[in-house]
Amino acid sequence: MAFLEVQDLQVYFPIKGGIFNRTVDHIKAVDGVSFEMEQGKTYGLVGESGSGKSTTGRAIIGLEDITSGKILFDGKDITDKKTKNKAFRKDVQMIFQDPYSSLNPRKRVLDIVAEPLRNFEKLSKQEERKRVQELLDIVNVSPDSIFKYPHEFSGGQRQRIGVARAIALKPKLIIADEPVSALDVSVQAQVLNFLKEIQSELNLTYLFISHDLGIVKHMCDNISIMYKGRYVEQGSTADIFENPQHIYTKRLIAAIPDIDPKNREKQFHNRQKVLEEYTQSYNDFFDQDGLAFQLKSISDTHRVALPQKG
Amino acid sequence: ACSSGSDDNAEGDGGSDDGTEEGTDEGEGGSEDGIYSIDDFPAAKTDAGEAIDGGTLNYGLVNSSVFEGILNWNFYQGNPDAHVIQFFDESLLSADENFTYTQDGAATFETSEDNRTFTFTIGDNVNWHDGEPVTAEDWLYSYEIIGHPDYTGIRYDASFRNIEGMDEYHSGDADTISGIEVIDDKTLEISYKEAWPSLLAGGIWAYATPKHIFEDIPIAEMEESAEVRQNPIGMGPFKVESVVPGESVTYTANEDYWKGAPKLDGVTLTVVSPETVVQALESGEIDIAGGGFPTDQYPDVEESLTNVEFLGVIDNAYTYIGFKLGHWDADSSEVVTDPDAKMADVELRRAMWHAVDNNAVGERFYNGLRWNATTLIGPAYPDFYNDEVEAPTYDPDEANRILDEAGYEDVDGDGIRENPDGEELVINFASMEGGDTAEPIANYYIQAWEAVGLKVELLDGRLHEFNAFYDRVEADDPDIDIYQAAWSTGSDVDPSGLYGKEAPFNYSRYSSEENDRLIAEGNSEESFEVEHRQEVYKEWQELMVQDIPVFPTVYRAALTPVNERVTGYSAALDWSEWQEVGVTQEDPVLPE
Amino acid sequence: MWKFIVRRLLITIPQIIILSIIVFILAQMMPGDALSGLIDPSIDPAAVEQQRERLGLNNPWYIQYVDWVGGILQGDFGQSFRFKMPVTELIGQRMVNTVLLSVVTLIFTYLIALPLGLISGRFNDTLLDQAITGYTYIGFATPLFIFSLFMLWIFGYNLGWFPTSGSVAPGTEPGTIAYWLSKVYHALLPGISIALIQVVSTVQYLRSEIIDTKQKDFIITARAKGAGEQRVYNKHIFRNSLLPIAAFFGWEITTLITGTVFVEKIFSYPGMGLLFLESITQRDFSVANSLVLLFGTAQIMGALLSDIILSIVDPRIRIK
Amino acid sequence: MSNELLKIKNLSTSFRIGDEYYAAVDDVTLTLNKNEVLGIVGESGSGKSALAFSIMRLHTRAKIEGEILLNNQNIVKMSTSKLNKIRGDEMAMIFQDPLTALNPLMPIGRQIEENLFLHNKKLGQQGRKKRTIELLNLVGIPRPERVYEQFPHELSGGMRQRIIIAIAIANDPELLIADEPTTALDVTIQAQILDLVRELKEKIHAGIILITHDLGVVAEMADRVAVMYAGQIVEIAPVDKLFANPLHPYTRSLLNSVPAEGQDRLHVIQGVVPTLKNLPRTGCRFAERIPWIDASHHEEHPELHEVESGHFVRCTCYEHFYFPDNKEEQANGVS
Amino acid sequence: MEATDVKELEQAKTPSAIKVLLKELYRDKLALVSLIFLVLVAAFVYGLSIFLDQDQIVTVDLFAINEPPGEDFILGTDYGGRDVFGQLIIGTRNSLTIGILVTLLSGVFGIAYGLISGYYGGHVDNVMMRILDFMNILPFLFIIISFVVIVPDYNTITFSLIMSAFMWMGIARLIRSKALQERELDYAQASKTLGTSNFNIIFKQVMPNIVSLIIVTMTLNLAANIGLESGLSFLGFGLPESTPSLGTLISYATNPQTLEHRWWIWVPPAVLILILMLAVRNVGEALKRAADARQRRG
Ligand SMILES: Nc1ncnc2c1ncn2[C@@H]1O[C@H](COP(=O)(O)OP(=O)(O)OP(=O)(O)O)[C@@H](O)[C@H]1O
Ligand SMILES: Nc1ncnc2c1ncn2[C@@H]1O[C@H](COP(=O)(O)OP(=O)(O)OP(=O)(O)O)[C@@H](O)[C@H]1O
Ligand SMILES: [Mg+2]
Ligand SMILES: [Mg+2]
Repeated sequence: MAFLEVQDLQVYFPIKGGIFNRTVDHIKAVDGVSFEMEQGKTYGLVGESGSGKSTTGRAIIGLEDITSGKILFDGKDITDKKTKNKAFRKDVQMIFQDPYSSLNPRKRVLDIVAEPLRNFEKLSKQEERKRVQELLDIVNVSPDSIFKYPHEFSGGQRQRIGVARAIALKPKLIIADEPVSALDVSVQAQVLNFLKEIQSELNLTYLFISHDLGIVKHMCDNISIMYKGRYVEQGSTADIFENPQHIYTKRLIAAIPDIDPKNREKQFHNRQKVLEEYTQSYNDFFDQDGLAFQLKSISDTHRVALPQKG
Repeated sequence: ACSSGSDDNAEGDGGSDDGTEEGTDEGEGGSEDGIYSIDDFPAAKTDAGEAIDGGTLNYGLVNSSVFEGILNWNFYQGNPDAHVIQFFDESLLSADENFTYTQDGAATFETSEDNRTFTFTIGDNVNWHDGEPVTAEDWLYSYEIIGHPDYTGIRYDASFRNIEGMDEYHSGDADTISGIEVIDDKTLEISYKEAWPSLLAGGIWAYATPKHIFEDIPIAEMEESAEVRQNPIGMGPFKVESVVPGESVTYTANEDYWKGAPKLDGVTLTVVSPETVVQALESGEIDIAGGGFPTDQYPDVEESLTNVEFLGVIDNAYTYIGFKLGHWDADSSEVVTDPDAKMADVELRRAMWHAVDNNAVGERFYNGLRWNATTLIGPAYPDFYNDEVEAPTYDPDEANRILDEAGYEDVDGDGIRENPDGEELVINFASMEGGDTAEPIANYYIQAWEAVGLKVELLDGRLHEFNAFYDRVEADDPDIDIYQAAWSTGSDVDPSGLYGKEAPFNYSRYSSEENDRLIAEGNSEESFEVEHRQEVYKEWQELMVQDIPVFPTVYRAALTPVNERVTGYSAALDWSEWQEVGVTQEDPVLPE
Repeated sequence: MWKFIVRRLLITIPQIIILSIIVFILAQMMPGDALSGLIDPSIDPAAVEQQRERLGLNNPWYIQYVDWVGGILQGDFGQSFRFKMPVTELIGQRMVNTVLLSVVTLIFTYLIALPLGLISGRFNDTLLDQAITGYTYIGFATPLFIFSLFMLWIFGYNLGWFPTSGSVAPGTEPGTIAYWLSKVYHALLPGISIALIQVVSTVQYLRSEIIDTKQKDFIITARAKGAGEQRVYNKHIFRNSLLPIAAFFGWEITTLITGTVFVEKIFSYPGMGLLFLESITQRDFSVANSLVLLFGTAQIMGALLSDIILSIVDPRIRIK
Repeated sequence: MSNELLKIKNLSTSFRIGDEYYAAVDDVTLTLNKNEVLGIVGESGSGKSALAFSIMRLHTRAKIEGEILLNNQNIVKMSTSKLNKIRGDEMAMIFQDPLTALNPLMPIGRQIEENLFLHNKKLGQQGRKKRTIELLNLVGIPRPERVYEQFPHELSGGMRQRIIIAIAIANDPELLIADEPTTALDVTIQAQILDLVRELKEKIHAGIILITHDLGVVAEMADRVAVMYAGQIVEIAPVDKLFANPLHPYTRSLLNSVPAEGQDRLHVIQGVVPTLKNLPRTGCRFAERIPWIDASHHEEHPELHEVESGHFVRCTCYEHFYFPDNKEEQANGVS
Repeated sequence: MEATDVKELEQAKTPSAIKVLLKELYRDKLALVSLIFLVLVAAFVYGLSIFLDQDQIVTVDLFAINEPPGEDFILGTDYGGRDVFGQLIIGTRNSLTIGILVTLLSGVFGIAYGLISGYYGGHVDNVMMRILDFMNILPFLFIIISFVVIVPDYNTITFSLIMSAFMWMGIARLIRSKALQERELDYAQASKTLGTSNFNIIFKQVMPNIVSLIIVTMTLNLAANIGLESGLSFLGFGLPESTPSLGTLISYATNPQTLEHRWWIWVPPAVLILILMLAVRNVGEALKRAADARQRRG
């Protein structure tokens, strides 16, 4: 049984209009997404801005209302907001993109990290402080800093404090929504290393959302490519990078700048080629509305939204 | 009840558009020279010199708000409107200083033997502004309007109901009023059911309505018509030239006026607020400040306004303290006096009268322009005023003595007297907002009563807004034991409208057989004999000082500042000789 | 756009209905009625009672309300109890004055606000700016009524430059040029008084808006194009800062309504504010109710106007 | 000298904090040739934008010392009117944030035309419009006539960035400064924009300064690369030499923190970039972040040393630098 | 443990909004002077009014009417022979009390309203905003005037309540728009995923972040409310004379003779109210600058 199972998830946002400001249309932020996750693995979710990555993650954790579809966690249906009970809240946590806004600037580190503890466990002041210090120790932030405020930390440190908060309740699944894209390259490395470390220690599962394919490749076991609310391709990291099937995936990969200046020309031509292919076969890969088709398995691990004809 | 019609509309004191109550301050408080007396003021201004030919007079109507603009005697409600109308329309009958009709008016009258039928003859030279003669039909028409079921005004009262056939006309059962007969173009005969002396004191509706103008307007719509509001005509000394609604009116002389052409070319009437009237006088913007100059401003401006002469008359009004002695029975429409009322003990009331120093109030708050009052028919009615009445005077010792004697003693030693049964006595006092002095005066009285050991508390701890005050006083709110108010008494001395058993305005709810008798007697046939009437009312005044359902506190002076260039003007309440008013120079006199 | 306006107008309807009910109930709760002021021994209480009956003042409030609303639906706001004339006509007379006063005030407000705001925003933290800011501080702190009293005294009485009361010189023929000139002349001093006090919020708003805009990235873009200082200000900063001010216009109406009450009272200027005060004290409820309704509607319309103006001048706000 | 477009000598740009000035750009010397792309990389706060703004003289309240010679005219000392003639004409800038760099209340067409109007008075209204449409075509905007009338908010981020580029190249500038032109954009759009810049370079032969913190972008675009740290240039070299043989510890650390094939742990630079106020002003500014390197290896007054032709590096510490935990791996930093 | 507890307390204060604002105030000399002035006035007025007997001050003295300032009466007397200085003290106290009370009442309600509306958003917000819109279109001056006539028992408390009922909308709207922004910030979202209750998020997480905004707005509102009180009193819809306020004292100046000849009655309160409002505003503006500066902090 899958650890987390998402079935045909749809999240629509209403567009208001008309004389009575009724809902006249919907933004289909997530439009029929299904996937499964196993414990202890990292799942990458890649796509261009606005493709619905964050919405997917937020829908799972319950920050967004689900229009239709089903989410099963440990076999239990947690689709509805009300069914997201305490146990679930403990088991699923989130890391946010912006280390500056995700920590309440008016709270001390102690209060920030202890927030989940206070919600779920009745601890004495001393116990609580001890736990927080342990957590800070795990994320390599000096346990002395519990009385400091977020603005006294660097971006990387803050992001790690955010992680400490997320792991305080020993969750099973962490949804990381672009956890490093606001950070400088050197600091990124710090956080990424660290996420990997605690994953093995705590047997965590990540849903790792990013638009940086380089990082996703570095981090993930499995990658899904999203486009306009739908999955266009899904597979192991090797599947995606070595054997991309969907034209959009190909284009995405071609767009990554190569760090070696010697490949410059090759890379440029490759990109032109892919772009040409993309324009040519666009109509084969997308329907009239420019949306991807249903995913089809082409191997055990690899599924692609190929046209109906195959 | 009394009827009205001259420019002295009588209204509850402190009414919201009443300027006379506002503010009193003075510079050199306490010094003797800060005190004035009504006797120092002339009533008329005649000595300014020779009037020039023509000229325009600027009449300032002192009022804190606009005039409503219902410019017709039959319909007007507010006092300011009456001021506007007086220039262009007037009563067919004139009155003397006691408000009794004389034979010098535009119409003369004869009375039948039984005093129930009056025959009026309108002078031949009395014409409307448009040249049409004023006819008996026109006079009758006024009655037909006021008596009509569709009539929208408030003039229909007992003096109308007293006319033969008026009830039938009013209920719509008759098309004409049987008691009023047009004898010929200029002669009108009115028959009354009962003969009342009041009829002769302003009790007859003596205003004609130009029928040829109003004939085609349904009575229900007259009030709104342009003929009332925009271009009214009358038979007075001036014609209306233009009206700026609420703000100003310009008049031109009516050369055809029956008393002769006015000396002035015209008059401009503007509303000036009491706050700015002094400046308007000083700058010559207005020549006369009529309608209630705020007397409390006088001490401050007396010296600086050298271009102005102040005329003064005794106002037909008094302020009083009322004691709640019963309640109004709506079913029988009469007063029911309650012998167990908190204030039922007349000794208590008398002591309270002794306890207050009204002369001091008049001197300190009004610089002597208000003064101690003694009776309920004031000096404004020289024929009826009983100056011999022995009213209680300021004498705290006497007050204490009376209270001690009557058993109001301080049993528990807290300095406050208990009632004869030894129970706590707290008297609730209601007073109205109105001008700056209202609150200190109310407080003064409370303090004065406290000085003789009576605990008086201001109702709700505050003054009450005009409407709220009368709402509660009228409803005999049990929370009110005593109250301070004022009456303006109109043209007739008959006190029945205010103190009669059937008078809703009898707010103290006092009644007694003696009172009923005297009031009835005062307006009976015998009282057509003036001496008799005087006797009766003098007796009544004595009764009031004995029974003290209310006690008057102060009488008041009405001041009218007039520019030095004005001549022929009088502030007397019965005066209406506008055609005689002139100016001695083209431009107003300015202060040196 | 039209849909938006229609929708806003539709929302307005229930608001006005509730407002009218509240206003009506408030009026009913006040002690006394239009006729209770007639405490006059020369008037027969029976006649007053009769009139009260005729005016329907004795009916329960909901019947009065229904009558009143029924009338309004037919464009009839009833009769003024006090003036004995149709409320529409009465308010019509006063409205001319208040509208004139408002127009004068608005003109002066903008005449003063724009230069001051622009100067103080552009040269912020200079001596000139500090002077202007100082003025706005004092303006904020000065209650309008104190200031108006002061203005009346100086310019009306002591210097005699302006009329001290009323809305028009007596005897001027309505409709003539002299008449309108006189009306404007009468509105001038009260108008300027309100403007001088009210202007400060606009000045401050404009100032901070300009200082804000000055730091925007697109200003740097403009500079990078080689646009000179003058051009940057005229084409980019002022233009962009003035837009919100344009939208202010509608809101200005709200503050104006409040401002005119004080000023009309002090200058004895017969406008709607003064009429309201008197109607309340004299319990002329048909007038008072209609006025509150009118002011409420004006306020709604002002807000709507602001939104519409904003959507016209600001391409980012598209009203659907 | 022929080929030299821009020469910056000992440039220092200081900001006032409290009562004192602190140099955000500290004694920078650089040259840029015609038709050359100079990449500038460095961590956030290292002074890249401050440098770019100094060249355009767009700072309103900064103290600028040194010389900036554009075609031998010193921008630092130039009169404002002269400066306004040059800005937008000889030199132009592409800004980082396409969302805020356009006037929200002005139609696109007018914003581009403004630049034409300011520097090309002869053109006339018709001419300007024609040229604007041409420019829109050039930067790859579909249906330019329509966009001409539109307002910024109606366009996507990528489109807006193209508009900003169109404004910048309107008068065929000789110097084009692009301050992180793609940071706010998606990868695919970034690729498009970069390709566009490359194309434009061919067409208008401008010298380009490309500021970025993405090493991949530099690798793809630049001819030469300058690495900035704490207001100074710590290494400058032709692009292939820099990537093949990075010398300065900071450059090496930076390259090592980017995920690459077969790397399980990424390199982490200790500590944080100091704030402007707390910048070390003496000695090697990177020293505090590589504490395991003996202090004696740093120069007292670090200079740029030319290691091979065109390859300069600051401070001698590079000779002794190694990565602490995986010393043996240091050789294959990037290879 | 003792030691750390002390430390904890110290630490707790470090960047608290109030401290930062105070620090900023300290830098702005004008605002500092204003604040000291306000504190002194408040202390003086509240302190002295303990010793002053209100009943005695409003006692009418027939023989001391309109006395100019002199030995007996520092600021003379009014037309009731009442000590103006005493009235000024009590009037200032009453005006301040009303101002503060209205600010607090309307502030607390407005803040709660705005926070709830903004935080929940959606339908809740929609309904709450419609109500607020409706309150906004009420011509409040007119309604207040009507109210004041109706309410029989009319004192500082009821008057403040009536005023507050119409003064909370501005702050509610402001706080709401701020709350709408705050709730989208990751820290609020994070709290949700951590299982924190909405109530706690609103009042323990979001609210502390808008404290400086709240303080600033309340301060500026205080100035406006003091002004409004005196305006209403001036129109004759304020407190009764037995509860003097600055507005009632100034309204004596509507009597032209008082205006011209008896400056001691109305000039001191007029000047005092001007300075008070100026001072409150100075403080408010300084706080506003401080709050802005904080927001700029990266
Ligand atoms: N609360 C909302 N209301 C309306 N539309 C929304 C809302 N949240 C997201 N959307 C829309 O849903 C779509 C998907 O948004 P989402 O944030 O999931 O994209 P994303 O892939 O995470 O993009 P990014 O990389 O920019 O974070 C977008 O078109 C966005 O505009
Ligand atoms: N106007 C200014 N006033 C004061 N300090 C400033 C100003 N502009 C920049 N700084 C400071 O100067 C230093 C360099 O800033 P700069 O913007 O040049 O960095 P950057 O390298 O462009 O960083 P990023 O990658 O974040 O854009 C930073 O410490 C910054 O805080
Ligand atoms: Mg996202
Ligand atoms: Mg930068």
